[in-house]
Amino acid sequence: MKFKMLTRALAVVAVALPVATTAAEAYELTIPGTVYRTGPYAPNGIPWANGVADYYAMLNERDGGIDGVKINYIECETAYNTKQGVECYENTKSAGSGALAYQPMGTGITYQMIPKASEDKIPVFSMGYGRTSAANGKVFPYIFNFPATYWDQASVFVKYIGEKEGGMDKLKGKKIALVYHNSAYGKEPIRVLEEAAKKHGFELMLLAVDHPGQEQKATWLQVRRERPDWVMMWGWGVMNQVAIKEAASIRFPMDHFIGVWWSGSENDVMPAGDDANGYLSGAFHAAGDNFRAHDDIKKYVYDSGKGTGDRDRIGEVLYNRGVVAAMWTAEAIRTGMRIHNTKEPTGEQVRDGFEALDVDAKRLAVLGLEGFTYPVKVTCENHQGPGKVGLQQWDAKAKKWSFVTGFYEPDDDIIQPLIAEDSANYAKENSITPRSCN
Amino acid sequence: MFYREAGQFKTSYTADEAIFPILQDRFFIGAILIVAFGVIPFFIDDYWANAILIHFLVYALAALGLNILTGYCGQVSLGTGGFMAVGAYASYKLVTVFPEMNFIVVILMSGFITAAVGVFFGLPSLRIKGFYLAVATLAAQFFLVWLFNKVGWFYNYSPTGMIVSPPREVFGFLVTGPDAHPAARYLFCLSFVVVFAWAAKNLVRGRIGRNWMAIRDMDIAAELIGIRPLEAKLTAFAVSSFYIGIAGALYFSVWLGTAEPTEAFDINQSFFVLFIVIIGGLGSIMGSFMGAAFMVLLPITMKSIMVDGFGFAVGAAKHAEVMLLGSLIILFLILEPHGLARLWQILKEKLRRWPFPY
Amino acid sequence: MTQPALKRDIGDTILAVDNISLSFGGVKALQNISFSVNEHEVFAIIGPNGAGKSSMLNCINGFYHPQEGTITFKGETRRQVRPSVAARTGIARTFQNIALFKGMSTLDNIMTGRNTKMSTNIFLQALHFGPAAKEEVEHREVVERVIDFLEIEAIRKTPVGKLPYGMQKRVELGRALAAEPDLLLLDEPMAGMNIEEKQDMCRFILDVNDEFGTTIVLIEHDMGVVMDISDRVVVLDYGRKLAEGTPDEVRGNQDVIDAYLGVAHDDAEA
Amino acid sequence: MMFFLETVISGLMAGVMYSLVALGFVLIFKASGVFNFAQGVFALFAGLALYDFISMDGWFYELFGFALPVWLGIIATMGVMVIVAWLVELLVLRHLVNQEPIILFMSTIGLAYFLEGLGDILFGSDVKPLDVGLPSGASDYLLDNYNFYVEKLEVVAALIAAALVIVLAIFFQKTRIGRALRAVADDHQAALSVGISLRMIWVVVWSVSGFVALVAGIMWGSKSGVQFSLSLIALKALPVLILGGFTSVPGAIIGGLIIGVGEKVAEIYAGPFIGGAIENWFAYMLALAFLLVRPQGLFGEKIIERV
Repeated sequence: MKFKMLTRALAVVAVALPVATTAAEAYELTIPGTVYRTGPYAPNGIPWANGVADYYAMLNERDGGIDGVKINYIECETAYNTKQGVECYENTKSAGSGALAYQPMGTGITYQMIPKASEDKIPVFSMGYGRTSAANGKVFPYIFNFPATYWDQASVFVKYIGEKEGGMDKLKGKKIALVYHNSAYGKEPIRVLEEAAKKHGFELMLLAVDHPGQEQKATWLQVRRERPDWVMMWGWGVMNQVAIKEAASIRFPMDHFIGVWWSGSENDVMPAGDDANGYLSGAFHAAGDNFRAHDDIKKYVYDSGKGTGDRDRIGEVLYNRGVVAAMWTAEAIRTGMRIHNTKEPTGEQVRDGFEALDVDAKRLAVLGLEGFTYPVKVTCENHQGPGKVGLQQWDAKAKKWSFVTGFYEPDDDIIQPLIAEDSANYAKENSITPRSCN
Repeated sequence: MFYREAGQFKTSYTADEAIFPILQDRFFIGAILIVAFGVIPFFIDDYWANAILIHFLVYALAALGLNILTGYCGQVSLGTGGFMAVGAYASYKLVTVFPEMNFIVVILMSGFITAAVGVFFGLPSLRIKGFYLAVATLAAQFFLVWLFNKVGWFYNYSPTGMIVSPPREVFGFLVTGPDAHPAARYLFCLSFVVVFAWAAKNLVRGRIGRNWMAIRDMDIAAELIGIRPLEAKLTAFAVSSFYIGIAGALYFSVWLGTAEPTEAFDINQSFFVLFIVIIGGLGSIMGSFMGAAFMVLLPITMKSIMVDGFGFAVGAAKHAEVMLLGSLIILFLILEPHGLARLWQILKEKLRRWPFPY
Repeated sequence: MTQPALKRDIGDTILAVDNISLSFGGVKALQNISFSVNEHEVFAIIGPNGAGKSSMLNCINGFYHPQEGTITFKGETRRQVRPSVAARTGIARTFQNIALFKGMSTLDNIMTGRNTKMSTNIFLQALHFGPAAKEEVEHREVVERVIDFLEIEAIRKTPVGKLPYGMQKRVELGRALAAEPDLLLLDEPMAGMNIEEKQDMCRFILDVNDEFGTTIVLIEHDMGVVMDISDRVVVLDYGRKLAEGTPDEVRGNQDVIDAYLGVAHDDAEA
Repeated sequence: MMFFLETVISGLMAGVMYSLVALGFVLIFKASGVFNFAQGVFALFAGLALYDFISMDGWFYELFGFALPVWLGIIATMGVMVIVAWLVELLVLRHLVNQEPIILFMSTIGLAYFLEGLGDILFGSDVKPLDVGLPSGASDYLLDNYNFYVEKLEVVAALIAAALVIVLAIFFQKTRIGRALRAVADDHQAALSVGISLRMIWVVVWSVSGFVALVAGIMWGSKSGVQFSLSLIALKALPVLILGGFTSVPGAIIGGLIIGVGEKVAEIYAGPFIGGAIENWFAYMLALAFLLVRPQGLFGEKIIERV
């Protein structure tokens, strides 16, 4: 496999040289992807980037792009580093016929892009990550973070716990711990969980883990001492693997341990082996490769040797996250093109496409992703979509993630005021007048 | 042939002590300044400003600061990232608490606040030396980042701890925020860098600079001839932190616009600035600029060549780039351990003698 | 030297060492040493290796703090003094193993000798403006006089690390002179030099003494030199004082002869 | 009380894991005066190579159609590390003899970059679950009978670290090469003048620290899978290093134990009151506090100042 990859890389060098110089001037839908295939978070970044790249490649091969217009997907390596993200953004924003949408992949990079892309009128699709209050489309006209944010997710976890305990009123007096990556990303759910703790009367225990998180003895000893009823985790990279192992070591029940959707991939549970059995994580799309879209990826992309990753890793959780991100982006572009009736859309028109995005079950079926995720509808005010989150569970024997719940609605009583407050702060600090959506 | 000082006689000590005693050097620097101030602003775009020029200027300034401490005073520090964070958070607090404050004052104040913090963390240097001190400064690095990450007051209690730089004007031109014109932001940074590079040069050729270098070269002898180690080391920490603080403030407010302590000011930042200083040349003002150019531009150039030129896959290109960078660092150290500044000097020597080899 | 030489005029006691004892752990480096040095005198400390000569100098300028005894300089008695304070009160020195600042030029090295006399603050210096620039030039003039005096004009801008040994010794003397000290401590100023270099150095030492009237305390192994140039000599051996007096008196002292000829112990050297 | 004991023991165990990394730094610093920043990357590289030899999806399997048994894989990896040491001497150190410490330090950073890139290109960036048959999880016996929690892997690590120190001690005291190493550590010039080949010594000492890196790589790799983050454990070793002294093997061990216990106790007992995640800076502050009392570290050679 590796020999093949190496020879292929060499072949690409040899072939790409003349191709690059003779690139046609024809309009292409330029979509940059700021990916990270290197650095400490590469194990997570690679499958994700592969999913995105493969889906676009499949659209190009199968349909000749979006509505017949070819997609020009440009990867730019950031190593999950904001500074390199800046370079990538500036480098790609006017590439080809001009960037149509960004998927920043990374909290820091998203924050960095938010003001710039808004200024440059290029939509940013930070799918479920980045600045949660960007859900307020009035203040953040170019930023989209559907289908659900970290805040939605935190509130859904609380709901799930309540359900398992036998009702939300049973949460009173319970102890829930949050083990989080000590960064902007990891701190995101704290506000919501604090509100929820007040509302439902449970006790919240906060345990920060510093990057990279190879050593978590102190954290898990505290869990062992305090014996929380449930543990949630907002982890990333090596932190996930170590946390799951440590939790197993202190015999914390895995089915009371819920990870955010970035703590719920195959990478995270594999090193713990059988001990990880029963571990839960949030999700808004399915795992596995038994969808028609995946078949098409294999058929149109991998069979002709154009795949970016290993064929047998298609369908992993993070790969599918890349696929779903690419799918929604493509659908938004398609919507924008149809609204404005153009084959050469601009960033602004694609933004309109995002705001009119409506990928329902029927559309999913057409795309070959029936049941892959839930229907999403985005509007001018609401950029976070339905905000629904389900829970998946790891089966260590079958080495498979599968859904154990349906999709829960988030607790908007808590979340909406917070979004309003935070986006109002942003608007005030940056002298933005919220636009009207009527 | 063209680069010689023969015939240029100094008639006063003042002339002899000028920053650029040789006429050709003055022309050269003058030309660079004219291009930097008079030409580039008309051609600058977002890419050049954000990806290259401001990026370069910020790091050149930080490297100047570290070079004062490490190159001139001989105190190795790995706390640069932490001190940049102090500058960044100071500027953030100042602009949000005193929205009316002139932005130049904000930046300068951030520098002074950082200087105070730097002096505090410089105190152990009176007892601890060499690599021990270097690792001890990591205590500052980790503690400061933790502090800014944990204490809500510093980030105005935003839910994630991210800070975002609000738009501010200088002389009627926006210099921060997304609407600021790249030329305005570039010129703002450039002015700071030029003024402070000049000030640094003045410092290192005067009494204070000699005190620093004496401490660096032989601290005991320095003390025996009457130099107070306390004063010399702490002024070095103060001045160095002042520069680094300003670099941090510009880094956050003008360049990136947002920052998060654990990523923007992590330990890699400290190492990166140290690399710049060593590659550029310890104890050289010019070297700080050359090192910054090397470390900032080289990866971008290599990336452009490999990805845009040869169509490498981005991941493989990044790996190759990291390998190449590593090899180049080693190669440069073998060729000239005293950095690019020394190479430049040797080149000038050669030029001076050209066309005669001796 | 073309300038008219000052008349040397031995004055009152400028430095009095009183009952100094110094030990490192169990090793007694100095035991109950007392002597005094008069103003404008050339005073030599001699003795075999390990006699405690350098330790004595280190006590005088505050690098070592003796456990017992006092040192009186210019009428001020102190037991523990910081080296930098000693330097500021007018004690300058050179070192047995050259202690120049290798990365700096000859000029800068000698300028450091003036640093204790400069006073403009950091902000003026950063701007190199007004008083700061003026001060720099004033002190530069003094330093240039020292450079003239030591005949090292040609190496003014050379980094001292690149200079030959003899020259480095000379620059080190220059750095000490630039401080315009009242008391100059020279630790083996002629060690490792050839005859010509030694002659030069002797000339400089005597000229300094003559012209500036600087009191000099020196350590030297070359007996010929010591006997020629010093006014008085103190002899140390194993941390104790053997004798004190004019060169002639010391030369005739039996203890000193024994120590040097190895009667008492055979590891001594001349 | 029981819990405090658990904390202390976990701290000691974590400390041993840090010591394993610090040990590699000390060996190289002692013998060649180089502060080897690449030590963490060495551990990563060794882990990657080992995984490659013993797993079914590496180059080795691809080339020969079978994977090596663990013990053979360890030997083969050791071979790789010796080659790396030899290349480092040949291509880097040889050309930087007599340079200042900071230049040598910088060159090892270049080396770290190079090996990072090379490791990624050769072995890929995925998480590689390393299983060399070390036990994992808590000790069931203690947990069931005494409700006392000790991690088995860490007990093994402690035993291995102890064995490693004994082996190193024997190596340094009893073998000819070991004596030569000590001679070089004491005085380069003198060692050269009695006919010890500095180059050979450097290759040997870098190989030995490559071996230590391999052990560290196995331990940490078993804990979290072999992945890029492994190279960052070097940062955990630095406070251990300054606390113990750059030149002392026992210092690396004792320093590790002090740091390990100190940071765990601080995190668990003080952390919750000031926001948590204080481990990292606390370790450095602890080391700093020690340094203020003993500037050369706990066991470092005393710095004698003279003129």
